[in-house]
Amino acid sequence: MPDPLIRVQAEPFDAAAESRRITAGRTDIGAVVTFTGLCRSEEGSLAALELEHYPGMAEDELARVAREALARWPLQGVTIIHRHGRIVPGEEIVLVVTASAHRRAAFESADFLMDYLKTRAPFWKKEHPASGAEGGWVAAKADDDAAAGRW
Amino acid sequence: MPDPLIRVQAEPFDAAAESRRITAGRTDIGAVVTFTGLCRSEEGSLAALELEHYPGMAEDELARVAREALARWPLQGVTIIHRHGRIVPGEEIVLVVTASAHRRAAFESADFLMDYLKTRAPFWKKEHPASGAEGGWVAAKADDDAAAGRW
Amino acid sequence: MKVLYFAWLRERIGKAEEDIAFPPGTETAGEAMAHLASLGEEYAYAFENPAIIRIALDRKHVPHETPLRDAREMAFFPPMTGG
Amino acid sequence: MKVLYFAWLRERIGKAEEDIAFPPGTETAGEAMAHLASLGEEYAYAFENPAIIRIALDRKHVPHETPLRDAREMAFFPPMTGG
Repeated sequence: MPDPLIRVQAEPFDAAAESRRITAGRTDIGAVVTFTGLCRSEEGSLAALELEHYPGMAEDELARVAREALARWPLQGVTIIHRHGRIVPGEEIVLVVTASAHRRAAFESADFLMDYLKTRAPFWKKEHPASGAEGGWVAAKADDDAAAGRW
Repeated sequence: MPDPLIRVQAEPFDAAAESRRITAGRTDIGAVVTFTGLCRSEEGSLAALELEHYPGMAEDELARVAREALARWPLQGVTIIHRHGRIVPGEEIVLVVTASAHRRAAFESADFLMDYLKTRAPFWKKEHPASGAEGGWVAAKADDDAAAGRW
Repeated sequence: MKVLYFAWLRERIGKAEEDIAFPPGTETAGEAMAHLASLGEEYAYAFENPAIIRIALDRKHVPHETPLRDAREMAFFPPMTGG
Repeated sequence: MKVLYFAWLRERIGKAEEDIAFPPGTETAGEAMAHLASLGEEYAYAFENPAIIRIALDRKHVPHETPLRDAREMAFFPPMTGG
């Protein structure tokens, strides 16, 4: 079973480089799925997101969900990168990459990882409105819990 | 509804560039899923795949499945690139990119596109064994039809 | 009509395309296939299992019982294995 | 014990972390939260709806009824909104 690659960082990431890091020099991978989550402007109403996290626990929980995916699907690679700090609309927030011999395992595990990290990884989003008004914390969505419950 | 980008080509593609082409300058996209299908060596037994296609119809069918995805999910972009000709293990065969405000639409539509193009797009794979023996045509899999039947 | 063959159909027949004048009374794609199967040993071999052959008329998938009408291009091929 | 607060809990309490000596008899994470809620107005406000607060002991999610035992770090936070 491969070790997952987990990173929690303020800097942007390079999805293509992460995908290449998994596939480089290998000929046993048939399917790579990447999921990139981006910050939306909500029709111009949002100036930025501030992503707070629990250092240490954030990495631990991402590693935990990655190991769970590795136990459930035959995967040749898993990468999760989650940014923290200030992120403006159009920028990337989170990256999940899964690689497998077969497409079903790659799709399902990437989908699972996004659902699970949404409900388990200790990150919190605060919205800074474009209006300059005081920002508010994003409320957790019941349908994120429902999505995680599918697995 | 955006126009899908469809390409059938012998040349390799750049998944990252295709993803950027969809997201560049936009702040209304929250989720991008890329699926890359790669040629496996089958534990060293395969020297190369030869991908035959039906020029004209291949492009038409990929456009048709892309338009079907656009009709079924709220997507801000769909790209499908399928290579033909000789492809060696480790090389990429097919790329699907979907972009949406929300992750569920991006995941489901990419999964749908791969299932559908496998059973509808006129491409045929011939295996050239590493042994130098005469190659054989890959048989269609019943579970690909079953996968497409999910939608 | 312009007729195309792909993959092992092309290999068995030994050509990728040809022009065929189907006999009067050839109404459907399946009947056209049955005529082709009668053109010689290589055709009989290519079409030995007609049920698995896929047919496209003017670059659209069609069931075997589809009328030819004024189609200009017909293609025969095995189940697809792209992706 | 080292106690951490995140997101709006941190903002309401006005600090990110502190050391707390819980009174004897504080057995569970939920009881520790009830003690914190008694420490002043800002704490009462932060913990006004205890049912929605998530708790981690030594960086692992735990139910409120989990015994503290020899945990060294406890964190309180709202439902997560990452991803």
